[in-house]
Amino acid sequence: MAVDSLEGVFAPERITATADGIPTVGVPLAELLETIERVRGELGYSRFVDLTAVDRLRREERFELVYLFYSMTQKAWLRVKTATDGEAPSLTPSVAGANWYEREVFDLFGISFEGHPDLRRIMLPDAWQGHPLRRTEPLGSEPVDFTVTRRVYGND
Amino acid sequence: MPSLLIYLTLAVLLVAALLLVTGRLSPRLPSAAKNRPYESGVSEPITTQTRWPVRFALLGMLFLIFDVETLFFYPWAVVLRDLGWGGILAVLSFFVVLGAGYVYARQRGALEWR
Amino acid sequence: MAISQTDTDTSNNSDGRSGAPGFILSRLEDWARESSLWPVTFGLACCAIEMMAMSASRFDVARFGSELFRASPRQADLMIVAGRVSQKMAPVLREVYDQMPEPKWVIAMGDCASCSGVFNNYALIQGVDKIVPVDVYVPGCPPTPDALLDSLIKLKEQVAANSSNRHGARTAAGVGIVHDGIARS
Amino acid sequence: MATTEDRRELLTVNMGPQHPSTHGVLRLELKLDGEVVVNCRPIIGYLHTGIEKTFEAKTYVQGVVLTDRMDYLNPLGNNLAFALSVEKLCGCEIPGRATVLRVILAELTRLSSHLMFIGSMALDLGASSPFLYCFREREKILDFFEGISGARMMTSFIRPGGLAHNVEQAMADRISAFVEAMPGFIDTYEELLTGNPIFKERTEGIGMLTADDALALAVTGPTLRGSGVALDMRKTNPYCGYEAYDFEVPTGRVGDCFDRYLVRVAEMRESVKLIRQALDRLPGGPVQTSDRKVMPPPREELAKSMEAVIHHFKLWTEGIRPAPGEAYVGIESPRGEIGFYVVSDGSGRPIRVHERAPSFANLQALPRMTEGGLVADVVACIASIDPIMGEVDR
Repeated sequence: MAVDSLEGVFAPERITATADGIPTVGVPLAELLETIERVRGELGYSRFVDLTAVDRLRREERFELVYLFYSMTQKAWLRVKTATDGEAPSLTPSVAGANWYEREVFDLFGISFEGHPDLRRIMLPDAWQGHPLRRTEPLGSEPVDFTVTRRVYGND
Repeated sequence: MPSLLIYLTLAVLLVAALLLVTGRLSPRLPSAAKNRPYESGVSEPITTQTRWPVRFALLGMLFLIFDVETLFFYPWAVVLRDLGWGGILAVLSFFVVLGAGYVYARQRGALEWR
Repeated sequence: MAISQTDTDTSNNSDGRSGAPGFILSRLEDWARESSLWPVTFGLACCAIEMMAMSASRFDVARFGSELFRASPRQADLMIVAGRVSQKMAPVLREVYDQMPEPKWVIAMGDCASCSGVFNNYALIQGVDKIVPVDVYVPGCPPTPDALLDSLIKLKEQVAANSSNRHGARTAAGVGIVHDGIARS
Repeated sequence: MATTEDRRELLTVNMGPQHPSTHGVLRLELKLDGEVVVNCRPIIGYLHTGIEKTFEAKTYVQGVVLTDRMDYLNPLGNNLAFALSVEKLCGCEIPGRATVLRVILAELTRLSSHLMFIGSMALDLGASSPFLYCFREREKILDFFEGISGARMMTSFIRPGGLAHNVEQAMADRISAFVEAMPGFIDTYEELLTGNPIFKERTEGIGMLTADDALALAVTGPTLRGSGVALDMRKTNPYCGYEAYDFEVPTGRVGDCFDRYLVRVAEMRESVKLIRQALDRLPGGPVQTSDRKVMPPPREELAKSMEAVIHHFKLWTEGIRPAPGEAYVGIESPRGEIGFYVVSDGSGRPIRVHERAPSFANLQALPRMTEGGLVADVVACIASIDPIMGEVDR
């Protein structure tokens, strides 16, 4: 479904064209689940492909949740984006495939999905403090102890 | 008789040699980690003192019976020639009894796990 | 990062064998251990694929006696850390290492095990010698199977030298024969 | 399917991170009632390498090096996915020879990955000889990669804007000679396994996954095609000119472990056909785009023109600077739909790179397959999904 044919379904200012030609629909957080129902049901983008978050470092509504769906009939992707600060409704009750994706976003970004059956850390050890993929957190790299640095800067 | 004696002493000697060499060579350094059960690397062990389903005992017994049966094959194979028909019939009766038991167990689904 | 030096038990063989018979017995013992180092399957990431290629038919580690990759640490005396060690995997690696009987050796295969190479970030242990004493470091990402075989040969030379005095006393973390043969102090 | 009255004493077994048949550091917490698996809970994260965070500290060209290490059985496929996404962001065109070479390299990687699959699946189920046969062919493919790019596995050869350097015709001839012999080798694997009653006993009817369960769990690739859904990115959303090649998409009937195995073996034959067709139509010419914002100019041009020096300098200091925006191109890896969602803010470094890893979604289907089955069948189910923990944990 090309971007223009989405006009009839969504308000035009919400549809943005991206570099890869996948139609993208921006949705406020409150209408997220309802929009996804329409996207998966009525529009035919039934297959859940991917969920991730982008830390836009804005003052309010800092994180951007990016859902990706695929239509088996039209053989095309559709992206649903919403902005949130740390809370989001969980998709897992209706889409079983989103379970681990939401746990990963919770683990690495700290966005909690209420309604998720088993929201725990999935990647990092359970006792881990902080959410590394936030752009405010450092990469956590150690200074590498090359012999040349030791020779040049002395042994400290 | 001496051949049996030699055989037994050789066996004892071999076992003693093996135990002695490995015992002296391998260092003994017990540590807390080594005493813990090996749980594919996960350090907090899960108790294994739970009750086992009865099917395992059933399988154990069936295995024991047929293992003993195959144990008897070897001596019989050696003395088969001078056993004569009477002896062979006696041996066969043992197999017939066990065979019936096997067929019954299979009918009752003892070997099917699901 | 100061390298602490635990005292290596380099006195003569700790179980008191000395003199001609002791020498022959320990030579025999070293030869026996060195010719059949059984590695524990500790394949983590990409290096594990090259480790499997090493045990396949073309590079064939069986020629050096290490064909049997033991799954349980109880029957292994060599741990090849093949891959990157994450923070969540570190206690598991230490647990498996502790559960291996002495004498035991460790090969840090690849940059990720030696110094976490490409990934200098929060998620990885920067070099496995932070948690287990390492004997041979193998550079490469992933090292070719020949490089791994060469490191195995280097380890065998070290084992043949003094496998018996490896009773629990470990060389310091981070000290060991670097693959190019220079023993770093 | 936990039974209603759960009075039974369930034994919890850890098929832990260090286990010979979990294809890497996957940990399964199995609750057993005797031999029957009542509950299977995969625990992942033991190989979490923070690759997506490291991407944000690297430029686009440096990022290619990271993509090799995510799915380490499909390095060139990962490079291709990342390169396609970045090229969509920069909007640059790559020459015909590079596109066809990319198809050849991607299909060769698929062959080497499926060879590894057959070897490790047979090894998990106790047959050790197919492992040795498969690795014999896999070594030949790795020799090609070493000849082309210098590295056996981590080639970083497919980059945004084309390939690292050109591939001579002698190498293409050696590949076509190998491809002629490959169907014969696939027949030997089939003789070893497909007709083997023990192998069929261990895989037929085991780990059933229905089509709508698979679609609900976002499963893709051979694991989904084993359940009968013919979804292959090369057919449905062609990239790199796949629409011009003719090949079929094999699918399974029932969706058990044996079907998933058959789908992958049939896919290997399709890959061989694809490589043969690609070799026939391999055009000459350069393999790097002429767009100087993405690929540095060739050496000889540096001596002649000032712009080339400027382009060269800017590319090697700041790297590619795509316009602000985002891109996702889903392609077909040996494990399913893979794609890099790259978000750029116009600077030299991406602000977010997320890899849609097929094994991450496929592993979600593992509890559905194993619950109700025997413990020994868990091994067959893991092997039939063929997960790579490098891309699951990222």
